[in-house]
Amino acid sequence: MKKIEAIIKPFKLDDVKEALNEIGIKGMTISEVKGYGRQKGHKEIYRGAEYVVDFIPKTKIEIVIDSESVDEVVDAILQSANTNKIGDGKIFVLPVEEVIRVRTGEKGKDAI
Amino acid sequence: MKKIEAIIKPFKLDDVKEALNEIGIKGMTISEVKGYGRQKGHKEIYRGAEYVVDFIPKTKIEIVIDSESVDEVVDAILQSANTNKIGDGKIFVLPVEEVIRVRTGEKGKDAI
Amino acid sequence: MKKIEAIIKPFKLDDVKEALNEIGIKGMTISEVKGYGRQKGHKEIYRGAEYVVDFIPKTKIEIVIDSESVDEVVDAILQSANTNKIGDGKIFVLPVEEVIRVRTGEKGKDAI
Amino acid sequence: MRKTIKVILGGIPLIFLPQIVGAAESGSVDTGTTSWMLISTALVLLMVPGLAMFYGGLVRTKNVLGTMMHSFVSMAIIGVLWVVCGYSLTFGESIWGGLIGWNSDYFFLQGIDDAISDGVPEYVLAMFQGKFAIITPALISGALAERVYFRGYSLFIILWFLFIYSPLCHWVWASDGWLFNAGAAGVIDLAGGLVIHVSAGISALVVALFLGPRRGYPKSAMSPNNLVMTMMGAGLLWVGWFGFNAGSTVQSGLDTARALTMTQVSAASGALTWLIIESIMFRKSTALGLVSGILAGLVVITPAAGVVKPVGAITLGALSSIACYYALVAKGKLGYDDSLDCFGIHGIGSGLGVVLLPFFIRESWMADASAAIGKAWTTWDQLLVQLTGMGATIALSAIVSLIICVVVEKTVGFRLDEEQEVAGLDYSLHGERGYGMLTSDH
Amino acid sequence: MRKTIKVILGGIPLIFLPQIVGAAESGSVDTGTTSWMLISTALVLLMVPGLAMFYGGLVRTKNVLGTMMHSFVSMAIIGVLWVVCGYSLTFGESIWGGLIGWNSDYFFLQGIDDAISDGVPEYVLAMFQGKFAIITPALISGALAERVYFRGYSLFIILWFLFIYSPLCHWVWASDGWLFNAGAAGVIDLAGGLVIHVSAGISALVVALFLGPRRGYPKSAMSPNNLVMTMMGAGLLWVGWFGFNAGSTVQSGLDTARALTMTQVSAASGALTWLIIESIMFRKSTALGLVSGILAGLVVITPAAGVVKPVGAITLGALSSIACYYALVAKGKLGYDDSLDCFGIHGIGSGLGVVLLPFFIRESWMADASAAIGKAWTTWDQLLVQLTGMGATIALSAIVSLIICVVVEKTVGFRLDEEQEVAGLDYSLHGERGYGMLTSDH
Amino acid sequence: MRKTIKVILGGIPLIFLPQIVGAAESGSVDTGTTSWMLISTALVLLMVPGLAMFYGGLVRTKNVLGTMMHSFVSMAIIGVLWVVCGYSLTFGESIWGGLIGWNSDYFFLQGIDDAISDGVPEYVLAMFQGKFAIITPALISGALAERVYFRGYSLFIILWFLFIYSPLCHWVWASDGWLFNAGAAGVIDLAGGLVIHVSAGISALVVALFLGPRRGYPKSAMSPNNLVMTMMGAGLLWVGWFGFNAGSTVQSGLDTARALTMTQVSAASGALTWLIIESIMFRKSTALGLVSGILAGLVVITPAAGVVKPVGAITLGALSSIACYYALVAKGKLGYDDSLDCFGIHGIGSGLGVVLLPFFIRESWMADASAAIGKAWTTWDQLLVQLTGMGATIALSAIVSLIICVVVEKTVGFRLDEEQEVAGLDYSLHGERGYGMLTSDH
Ligand SMILES: Nc1ncnc2c1ncn2[C@@H]1O[C@H](COP(=O)(O)OP(=O)(O)O)[C@@H](O)[C@H]1O
Ligand SMILES: Nc1ncnc2c1ncn2[C@@H]1O[C@H](COP(=O)(O)OP(=O)(O)O)[C@@H](O)[C@H]1O
Ligand SMILES: Nc1ncnc2c1ncn2[C@@H]1O[C@H](COP(=O)(O)OP(=O)(O)O)[C@@H](O)[C@H]1O
Repeated sequence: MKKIEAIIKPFKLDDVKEALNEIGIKGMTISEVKGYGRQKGHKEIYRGAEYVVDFIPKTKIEIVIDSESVDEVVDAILQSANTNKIGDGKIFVLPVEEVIRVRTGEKGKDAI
Repeated sequence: MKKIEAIIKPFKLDDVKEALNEIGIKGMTISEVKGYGRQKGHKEIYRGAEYVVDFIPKTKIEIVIDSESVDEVVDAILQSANTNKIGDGKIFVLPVEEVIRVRTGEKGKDAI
Repeated sequence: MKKIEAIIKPFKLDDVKEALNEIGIKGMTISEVKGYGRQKGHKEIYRGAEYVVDFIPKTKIEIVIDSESVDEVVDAILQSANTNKIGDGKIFVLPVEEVIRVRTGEKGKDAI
Repeated sequence: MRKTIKVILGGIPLIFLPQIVGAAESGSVDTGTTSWMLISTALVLLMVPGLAMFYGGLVRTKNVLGTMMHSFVSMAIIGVLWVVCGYSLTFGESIWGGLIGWNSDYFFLQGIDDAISDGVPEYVLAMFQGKFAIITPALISGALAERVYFRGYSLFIILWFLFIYSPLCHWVWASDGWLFNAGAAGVIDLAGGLVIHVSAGISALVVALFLGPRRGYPKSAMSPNNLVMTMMGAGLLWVGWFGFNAGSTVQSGLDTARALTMTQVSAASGALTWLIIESIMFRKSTALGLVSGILAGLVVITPAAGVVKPVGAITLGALSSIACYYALVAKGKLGYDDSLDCFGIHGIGSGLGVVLLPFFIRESWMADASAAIGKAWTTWDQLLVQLTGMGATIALSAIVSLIICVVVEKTVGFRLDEEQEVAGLDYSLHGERGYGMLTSDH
Repeated sequence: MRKTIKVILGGIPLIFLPQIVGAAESGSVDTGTTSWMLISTALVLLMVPGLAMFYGGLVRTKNVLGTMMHSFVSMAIIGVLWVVCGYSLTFGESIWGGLIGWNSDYFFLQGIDDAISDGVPEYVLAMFQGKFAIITPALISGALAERVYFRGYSLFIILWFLFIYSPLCHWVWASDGWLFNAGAAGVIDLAGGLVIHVSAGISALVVALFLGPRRGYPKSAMSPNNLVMTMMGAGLLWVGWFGFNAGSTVQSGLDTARALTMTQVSAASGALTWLIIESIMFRKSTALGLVSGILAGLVVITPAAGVVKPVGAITLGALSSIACYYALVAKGKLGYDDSLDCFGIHGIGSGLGVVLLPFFIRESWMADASAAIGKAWTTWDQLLVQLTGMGATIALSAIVSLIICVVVEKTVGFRLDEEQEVAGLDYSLHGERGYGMLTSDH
Repeated sequence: MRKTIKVILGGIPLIFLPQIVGAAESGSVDTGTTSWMLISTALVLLMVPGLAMFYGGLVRTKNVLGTMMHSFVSMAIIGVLWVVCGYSLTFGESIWGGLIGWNSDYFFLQGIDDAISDGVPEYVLAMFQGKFAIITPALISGALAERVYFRGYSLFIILWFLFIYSPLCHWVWASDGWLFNAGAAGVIDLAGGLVIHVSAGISALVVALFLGPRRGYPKSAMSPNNLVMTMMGAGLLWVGWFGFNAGSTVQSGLDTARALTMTQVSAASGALTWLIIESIMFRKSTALGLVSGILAGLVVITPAAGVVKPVGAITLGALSSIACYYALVAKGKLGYDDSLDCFGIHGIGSGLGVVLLPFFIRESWMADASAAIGKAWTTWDQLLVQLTGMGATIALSAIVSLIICVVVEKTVGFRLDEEQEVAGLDYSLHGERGYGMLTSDH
């Protein structure tokens, strides 16, 4: 099994969620993060001074899936999260050794 | 070494923490996340309209442990986080290659 | 490729960011977490009673890098985040199987 | 100087002033009435942050400051404009066939430095009225929330103030205004059912239609960022409304007491009714529903607080909540995006009050009206006057708002471009964030 | 009409009214006094959002709106009920052997449309008193926070208002109330030490014991979600309390000035004392401690502000903070869950004021009392009167509250079921969230 | 007793009091004026939470409560001290060659229980003045934000109140104060341009230099944790300022109306000007800029509101925003850390008002001054008086503040140690957190 971690622009979340739904992904976990990268940080103004805030709000999506579905999921995210502007984010694929559903104790595929 | 990521219902955190303490787990990191899954989202009301909020508040617990302790930890979480209702959450086990303690630079088991 | 997860004291973030910049790390994602460990929790006072809050605010930094850079990055964090006090945090190294840049679809090293 | 006071008494010109002890002859000050008018001015000012909080809590986090700015900036812009020419345009003598007023003494308030009008320094009356002029454009900001340029909004409220508020206020509240003199005793509009809420509500609808919906509306849920603040704001609005309505009697006497009482009663009744509706519809009642009901009760009584009695106030409050509730439900179906329901609450609720108040008028008022005109003055007669006022208000607001929208869009720009809308007003237009909690401790 | 004014003057019936210039004969308005009573009414209204913020900040995030609703809904429910029958039940003539009042003129406030009572339109007095009736049940919500049905709470406050507040208010403040006429010059309770704070405090204790603790209490820390808002709320409460106490003199004169001064002084002294206690106990002093001290100072002076002098007010404020502090510590040991300490602060602090005030009374008051009764009236005599009032208040509140709790539980349900309590009031009962910050920008 | 009233009229001693109807002879109460002074007292109290919110929103999350405490604790400490000896030190008769005042009647306010001064109970005047004494030290907390011990701060404000505020207030506002009697009609300082804002501003600068910058300043961005709250606070400050300035006329009449009008106008003008500056500099204008402009407008008019006319008020408001804006920019370059800009806004803005007001004085005031002195009194003469006041204020504030800083540092400690500063005031000094949102639902 694999875990997909996608860092995307917050306002794209709805689109990504829908794209994932369409390919049958029914579970995911999201969190609010701040990103630092090529995308230039915000310029904020504070009483006559302008300063750069390096960290930009991003949304992180975590999805654990069957190894075979990885490409499909990655494609769905790529298409739905893309705005063609710097800062669109990254997708990371990590190995997962086991998945357990708390309610039933089911393991592996069945637990997803 | 392994990393256990458990997504649980927020109000179960205290119980899980205690269960983990009992089996000797002394370190963990938690964060606030939102989950999407089988559990139906909240219905919220806004001026005469009802709409569904898909993402439900969850707590994510991350624990890095020795490979041998995995089962014990998973069991402790399973028992303490279970309410027998949909949405109780998942446990993911991921491989970890190295652990370092910032203060001392210790590595591996000693660093946990 | 590897993913470095560092749990540090929040006020050290600026130093760590700078140290990483110096060794050429240009991308990272941070989030706000709460930690539980050896460091004793805060004592808070509430109307005549004192109670301990177990979970202490920490900042989590996630950096995905090329496998070769791991040691360099870990060292940079170790040096910049260290205050020599309990609670300075941990660094975890996890394997990453793939990285994709959303904007371009680039994969692997190029995507970082 | 008498003019001013008559002017402002708008809704209640026939009530027994002699009853008041110590009401001073022109030229000397009644400290008690002055005290109440001073504090009423402060109370209406309190409504500006109150409104900023109310609206600010309802938008998404990325727009919270920008939305609050819409209320606050009116204090800056209209606050200055009022002194420069506003008081003159509204309360000056009729010019251009009564279309608007002008009095060069009022230009920069130069000529009223020593003026005392029925016991109250005219400065106070001018400032009290100025607060009304400040808050009215800010109400409209509910309709255009989360999607306009700050410069566009600023230009909009300037034009709106000059070309809608000023004439309308002159018609309804100036002693030589045509609506002030319509029928036996003028159109009844104590504290601005027409001048403030209907005009803002109608303009809101026009603006919402002109701008089109926020991107993503209604598909994505646009959850309030801080309902807690919305509730705080509602609390301040209720408190401020006492100054708004009871201050509009320009007394500290029986009429004032009546206006305050009806305001309180209608607000409570509106709140209770909304809760009941919701608990029937959803088996739950909401905090936003409660405060919406408070508002519905407050706007409906605004024109009427000087002339109805408690039973009337309770009834009006309840009817207003019902009407506003269904207006909001209808909005959902019609699909236009009056984002924070300025039309649905201020327009509908206060419009209802303007039209229904003839049916609840205190008998003594009708008797005085009949006496004044020398023949029986009926509810239906007054209804006709009210409907005339309503028609004029709607026509003026709708037509001129549309023109203003076009002008703003073509000059400085009104509707925000997509990228900035997505990033949010706070960052895009103001270079700030409302809450810096997440990383502020680093 | 004189009745009403005498009624409300409750705590200070002997003070030199003639001193006031311009106090009008019955039938004409004193604009100055009316102005102050109008604004006092607005100030007491401000306490409702103030209380909502104070309490709302102390609960957990998931209950913030539900807790604020507990204060706001009282504005809706009691706000209407007061007009329907509340004013009559409290300030009508004694019926049923003085158990309660009734005056059909007061039903829907129908008969007071023109009434002027000692220079103030009676509507204002009725509204001022109505605010007290609104805020009192809301105080109790501190004891039942985070664990009751909204419908249960609503029914509770209706019954509580009808069967506890109304009789008690009649006894203490109606001119024919038995406690108003006890002893030489009645029980001293300027602004509701008994009627408001002790009654709410005792009922709070009963309710807390009846409901049992919140799940997890006291094991889990139930940290305040927003102490910042609690501080804001405390600020508004302090401001509003000036209307509460100084307005209760129904004057704009010397007594008013005294009441305002003692209120200010006692609050400052209470705050300072609490800080000192904490810095001795913990070597730290807290924001919540500071505002708790403000409250302790305010509640203790509420019955007493009309009769004590500054040194007395400072002393009372300090003693109240000490007493309340230890009451809260004791709660921790006894283990009942008066969640936001309505009993520990309102009950204890204000009860202390009721009982201790005889020792700090202004000499002139005692002299007048002696003159009125025709023999020396001592501190101990007055203490007895105060204790009588206290006993009656405690007995009524405790017994009837218990009955009401049982009735509410058996009918619509009072204590929330476990699942809903765990999910929080905001989601379970209101379908809302207080703060939508986390994902609101998506 | 006349003294007090003359005293407080400070800025406007020559204005036609007789104009007011019903102003009572000494010994009887004018209910209208009393009403306004009561409510003004409440309004100035409202500024304390307003300031706490304004400042509290600007610091980092970890210091939000500690910063709010700085305002609130002044209510506790100075609130008590004022009653004990403050009123006596300021408004007692000159002792020690006029350095300060003393009147043993004022000790614990013992001797004023029945006093009525020109129609207003002296208690009210004492409380009104007490609020000024409370808020002034709190202003300085903007300069030392996020880096002092709470005990150090507490000692600081005690000493500051005793050794700077008290003498200065006596000089400027006591009827036998030397600045009150300087020139033809005294230094003009209606509501505390010198006594409050310049003194606080200069002391702020000294304290900021003494303490040194916060760790990390200016390298790290220290973003406001809650600009939304800062805006709310600004709203409350504006409202409260009406009591501050218009209450300082100790009337409810023409001067009051003038003061209120100029306050409103200057604030609006300041806000508008700041927005314009920012939109020129950054092509954006900010919420913080808007509220900073409001403050700039308010502080500049504070000394002047009694003597200028609307055009003057607009001009002063605009000039103040320009001056303050550049003062803040200069701070950035000079590198001292007056964290929340107490000097840059209160010191600069209000200092400007003190110095520029002679150029905008109402002609009638100058005529009266000339009449009083028996020869022509010119703008330049008054300017000299104003500059004298300014010099005295700066000298006293600067020198004594420095001494106090040293004393505090050497005794209880002033500057926080590094570890505690890093952890934040809220946890380190108060054992609390402002917002518990993140994990509060567990
Ligand atoms: N090496 C990295 N490790 C972890 N997160 C990263 C890394 N590089 C970028 N990110 C995340 O991806 C986001 C987008 O990256 P950025 O470089 O700004 O744009 P792009 O991906 O379009 O080149 C960043 O804000 C950050 O959250
Ligand atoms: N495939 C997944 N990847 C990541 N997180 C998931 C996944 N499926 C579920 N989750 C997380 O687990 C939570 C519970 O899942 P849900 O399907 O609602 O209930 P259950 O686990 O009881 O079947 C979700 O809210 C989400 O946070
Ligand atoms: N086993 C673990 N798994 C995950 N996170 C941990 C673990 N142990 C510690 N942490 C994180 O590291 C932080 C610091 O750990 P702590 O034991 O307090 O200090 P130190 O690392 O200096 O010994 C904790 O607050 C927690 O966030």
